[in-house]
Amino acid sequence: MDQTVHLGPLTLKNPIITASGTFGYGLEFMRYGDLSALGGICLKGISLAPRAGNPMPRIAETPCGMLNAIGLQNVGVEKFLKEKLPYIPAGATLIANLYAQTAEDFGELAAIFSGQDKIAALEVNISCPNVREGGVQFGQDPHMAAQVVSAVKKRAGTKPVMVKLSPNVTDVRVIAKAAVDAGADMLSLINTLAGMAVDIRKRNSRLANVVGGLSGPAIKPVALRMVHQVVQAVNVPVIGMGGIVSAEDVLEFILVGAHAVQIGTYNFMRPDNAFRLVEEVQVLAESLGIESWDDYRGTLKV
Amino acid sequence: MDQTVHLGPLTLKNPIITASGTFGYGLEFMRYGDLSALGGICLKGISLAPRAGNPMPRIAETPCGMLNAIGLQNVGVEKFLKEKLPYIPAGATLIANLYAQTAEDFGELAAIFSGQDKIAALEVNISCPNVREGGVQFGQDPHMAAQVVSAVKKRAGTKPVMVKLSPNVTDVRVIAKAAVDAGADMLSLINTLAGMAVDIRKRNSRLANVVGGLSGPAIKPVALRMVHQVVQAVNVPVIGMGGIVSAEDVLEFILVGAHAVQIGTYNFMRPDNAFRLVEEVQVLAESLGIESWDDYRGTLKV
Amino acid sequence: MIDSQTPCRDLEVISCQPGSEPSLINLVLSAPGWTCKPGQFVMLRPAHWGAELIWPRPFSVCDVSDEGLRIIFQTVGRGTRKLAELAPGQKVTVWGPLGRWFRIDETRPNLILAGGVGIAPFVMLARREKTDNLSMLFGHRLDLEHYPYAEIAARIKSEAMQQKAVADIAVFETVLSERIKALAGVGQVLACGPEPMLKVVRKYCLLHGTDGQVSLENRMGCGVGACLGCVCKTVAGDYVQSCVHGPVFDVRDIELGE
Amino acid sequence: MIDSQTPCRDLEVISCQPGSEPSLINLVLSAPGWTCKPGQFVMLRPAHWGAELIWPRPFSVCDVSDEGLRIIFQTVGRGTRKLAELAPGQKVTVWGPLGRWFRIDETRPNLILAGGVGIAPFVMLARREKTDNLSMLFGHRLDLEHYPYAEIAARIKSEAMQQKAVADIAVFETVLSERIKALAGVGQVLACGPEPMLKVVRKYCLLHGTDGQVSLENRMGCGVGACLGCVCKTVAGDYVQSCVHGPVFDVRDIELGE
Ligand SMILES: Cc1cc2nc3c(=O)[nH]c(=O)nc-3n(C[C@H](O)[C@H](O)[C@H](O)COP(=O)(O)OP(=O)(O)OC[C@H]3O[C@@H](n4cnc5c(N)ncnc54)[C@H](O)[C@@H]3O)c2cc1C
Ligand SMILES: Cc1cc2nc3c(=O)[nH]c(=O)nc-3n(C[C@H](O)[C@H](O)[C@H](O)COP(=O)(O)OP(=O)(O)OC[C@H]3O[C@@H](n4cnc5c(N)ncnc54)[C@H](O)[C@@H]3O)c2cc1C
Ligand SMILES: Cc1cc2nc3c(=O)[nH]c(=O)nc-3n(C[C@H](O)[C@H](O)[C@H](O)COP(=O)(O)O)c2cc1C
Ligand SMILES: Cc1cc2nc3c(=O)[nH]c(=O)nc-3n(C[C@H](O)[C@H](O)[C@H](O)COP(=O)(O)O)c2cc1C
Ligand code: FES
Ligand code: FES
Repeated sequence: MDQTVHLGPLTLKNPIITASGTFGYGLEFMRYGDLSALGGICLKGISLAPRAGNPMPRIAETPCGMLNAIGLQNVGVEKFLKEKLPYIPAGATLIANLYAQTAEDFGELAAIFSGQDKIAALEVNISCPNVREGGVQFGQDPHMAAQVVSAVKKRAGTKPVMVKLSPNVTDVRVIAKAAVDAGADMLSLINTLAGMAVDIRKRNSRLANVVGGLSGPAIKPVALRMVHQVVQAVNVPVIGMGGIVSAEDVLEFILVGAHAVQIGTYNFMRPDNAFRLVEEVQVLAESLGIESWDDYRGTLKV
Repeated sequence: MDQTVHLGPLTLKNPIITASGTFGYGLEFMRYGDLSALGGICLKGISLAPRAGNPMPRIAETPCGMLNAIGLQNVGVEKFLKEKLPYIPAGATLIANLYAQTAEDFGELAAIFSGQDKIAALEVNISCPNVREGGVQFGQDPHMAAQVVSAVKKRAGTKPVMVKLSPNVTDVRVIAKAAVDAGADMLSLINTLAGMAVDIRKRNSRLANVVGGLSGPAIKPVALRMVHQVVQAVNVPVIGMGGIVSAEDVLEFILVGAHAVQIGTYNFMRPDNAFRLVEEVQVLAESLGIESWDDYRGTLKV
Repeated sequence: MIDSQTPCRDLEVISCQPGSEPSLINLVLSAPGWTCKPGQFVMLRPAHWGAELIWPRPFSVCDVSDEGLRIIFQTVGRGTRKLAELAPGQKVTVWGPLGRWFRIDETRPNLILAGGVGIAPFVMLARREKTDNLSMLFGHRLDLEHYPYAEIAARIKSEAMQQKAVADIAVFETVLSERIKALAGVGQVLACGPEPMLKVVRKYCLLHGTDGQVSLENRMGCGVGACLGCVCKTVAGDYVQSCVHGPVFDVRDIELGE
Repeated sequence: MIDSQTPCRDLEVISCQPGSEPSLINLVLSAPGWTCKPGQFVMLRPAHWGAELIWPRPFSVCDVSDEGLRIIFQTVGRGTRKLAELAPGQKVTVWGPLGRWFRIDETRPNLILAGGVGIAPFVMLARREKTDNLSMLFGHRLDLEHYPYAEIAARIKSEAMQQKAVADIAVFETVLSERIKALAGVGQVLACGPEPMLKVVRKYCLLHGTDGQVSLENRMGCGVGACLGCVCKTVAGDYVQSCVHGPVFDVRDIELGE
């Protein structure tokens, strides 16, 4: 089976994309597999200026999941372009993940990346629960979401723009539609669910930031439901994620209508998991007699 | 340590309440423990007329959790009063869980229960994700939530009213405040997170209702975060729930500020779990040197 | 109908052995201190299972005595695969006996219709019932020696038919239909096996007017009537918990979907 | 500084044995086909762990050779308690060797400061280094025979101090301070142990101006630099991944909270 997928203006070798914040700048995983064998790589969230991130502790393990409150630590766009991007081998399909605190800064970042040949698409993170400004505020309000998306689209040149949605909302379709109306070429979801973990003996939070983002298999049912809802509500390709840890999980998201998926926490469980998944999905799809993703996608009987 | 807790007008022997829909009418568990040893029992959701519930399949197992779409199957209030209530042994603290599709019907139910001596309090379920009308619609809109709460309060007589909140909202504090302003004596949260599970081979949902409610340890981080937020936002007692499966978990909710907790899915894992928990919490609290819940509650350092 | 012997107990694994066919496991737990009727079941959850798999799993009591509680199960999914790894000495939480049982009518012929691992509850039945009015027709996929067939055949008149291919299933269905027809008005059938087989049994019982009881294997969350996840639709249109009102039902009382 | 030998391997458990003190486990896995430097670590996750515990767990390489990969660990929580149940033949996914190592300076005295199970990485060091310029001070809570102390003491000058009560810890701190002071300008210390001990070591190194390296045990999500969950604050105010830039750091480069 040919695993190629067409996401509007973006074509991927296969539907397996590594999720932002879980695969570093790709470089960290070069020893564990061939980056160009992946459908794509969403890079760690990048802001205009470098960000130190939140104080420690930043991660906590929870039942079938984890909380993180990294706070978008990153080297800043300038250093990224100088010290990271050149070392990522050609052949990998790179998606820049943008974070800013104002619509203007989002636009500025888009403009910078629009000129980068090595970047195949932009993912706009309006859904990070771990930063005080920007982040999920944009993702919880359709007007603010639309503003950010417009600002990015205006300056993204020919780069396809993917908007990453937050699950921490009453109706994800409302934000999805606002993003699409504002020009999003595709949507990705879900980002993490806001959560907490505490220590009953020390009487403090297990995260210095108190609140963090929940990811991993625990959230898969919520993710599947939201992807299902969004696919019905919009006419652009949807990239599903949240708790994927097997080839079955990948097919579940495609079954409800996703064009591609992102793999997050699973990369931590074993660093070559994303590479293995490309092959496992191939085997599973063939064993089910699937001849192309177009035939299988969205065929859930409801 | 004396585990007594005062929830405004309601006093419980201990903070362990079994959650609605997971402990039947109490009767199902009489062989597994002494119902009067529990802090309280929230009965299965009851409506004016009997409800058949949703078609099968209604439940699916997910990583560290489960989905249910029971659809509030129940015998109706009349049959409940005649055929169930008289058989529940005196000494058990019973909380009726009310479900209706209009504010008026909620009021009607409240009026019926207000005259029942065996019922200690009312829990208003405005957060069920598995029914087409009423249910979570009320719980996602502050105005509708307030309407329901007012209608119930008007006719509840002297019965304390607990309002059960949905986690499927952008900001749970908004609904919490609306419920309290409308007269809620206390709040309970969280109900289940809307989720899905699908079968990649049969290409259908694992639930006939397609969408169901996610419960169990998977959701505990989300539940803790929301309880923490609501406790800061309102001045009435808060009853926390979501994924509790150990004495540690109980203390986590009390640490973030809950007065009491509810035990749901854990009752399925072993039918005497709620009874065992009362004792385990006693041992754990004493081992931590906690002298009363008032000393420990809400002492999280942030 | 409610049995009072159901507190939870932590029983010890005495043995847990795959047969020559590794997907069929014989599990023996220490004696639970109760007895039960054929068709009743237990809920079973290893004491130190984490929470990744939430629910206990239901299994028919294959036999129970002072020597222990015996279960025969097939590995079909995540839970049974983990159960198959149990080692002697490990603790398993068990509650039961639960549910309603097969009711024998000693005055008339009782024909057991067992399919695959659905043979389990009849081991106890064959050991206990002295009546000549009891016989069994067993449909099976794996070779006969993998099932406790010989134990039953040593005590009651038994017959086995193997289904290796789809065509064999059609043949089995024909035989089922004939046997059920032959008992119309004169006897009853007691069936336990995969759902498609139970549907066939119910269909012919209703068609020929034969009395029949079927044991359902609905997915269960709690086993005690609380979760309402295991319900079966009655002909009256109600949903009743199969863990309490079943798992054994009269074919006339229930619907079996399609 | 990046080592190229780190693909994931599924190694087989050769033995997994609690000592006479059940909380200390000796784990030997089949030879990984690589070697490493003392202070480097591996990430370890049993191949058939479910997802209830998400992360792999980091452990110092105690020793590695053709005979296998040896780990010594303490059961402190859910993960290590499950690891302690590993049985011979089971598969464990291992990636490594990871991180930076202890750098010995053969021209000057090198004093190892090991606390409890923090002794692990020094087994390999003592076996490999031929220098007389190496000695060890070992602080421990359990009796000495539970740790691989004798193996090390057979090769390098070693000394042990037991801390059973809080008062003993104060005494140990005083000794640490004296030894660190004595090495100021003339040697260095290499420390691995519980965080409070490392803070003390760092404090006296900075106070007396002694060179020192400490191995941090920050909670890790991935071990490869991707999750940014294990970061350590540098004196420059940056957060750097301790799995890549550590776990062994120069005391002068980092802050340790407080
Ligand atoms: C009263 C009663 C008596 C029984 N007696 C016996 C007996 O004596 N012997 C016996 O062998 N069995 C018996 N069963 C059946 C037995 O309980 C089931 O086979 C068992 O519970 C399956 O558990 P599992 O975890 O292995 O399978 P699961 O993983 O729960 O799934 C079983 C099947 O459903 C599918 N499935 C459903 N949901 C999911 C999901 N979310 N993810 C993945 N797969 C899913 C799987 O594909 C698999 O084929 C009995 C059942 C009942 C109700
Ligand atoms: C580079 C490096 C090398 C190491 N080398 C060794 C070694 O050689 N030998 C060795 O024994 N150890 C070593 N460690 C430490 C070892 O990795 C940890 O002890 C281990 O990961 C603990 O796992 P656990 O699952 O047992 O504990 P966890 O359950 O993860 O928790 C450990 C402690 O944290 C608390 N905790 C934190 N979060 C939670 C939560 N959400 N729920 C409950 N409790 C929580 C627990 O109370 C417990 O005391 C090393 C660590 C590093 C980073
Ligand atoms: C440690 C960590 C860091 C993350 N950082 C980012 C980020 O920088 N930008 C972003 O859009 N999402 C970030 N995410 C969210 C993931 O990309 C993904 O949406 C989420 O983890 C759900 O997928 P999963 O369950 O497969 O992990 C991060 C997640 C984790 C666990
Ligand atoms: C099978 C099932 C049925 C439920 N029925 C009800 C109900 O009738 N009314 C209600 O308010 N909540 C109902 N709930 C929600 C629980 O009371 C509880 O809010 C939720 O399960 C979260 O807690 P837990 O994680 O401890 O299970 C139900 C939950 C389950 C699992
Ligand atoms: S299994 Fe829960 S009601 Fe039957
Ligand atoms: S453990 Fe993930 S970055 Fe170090």
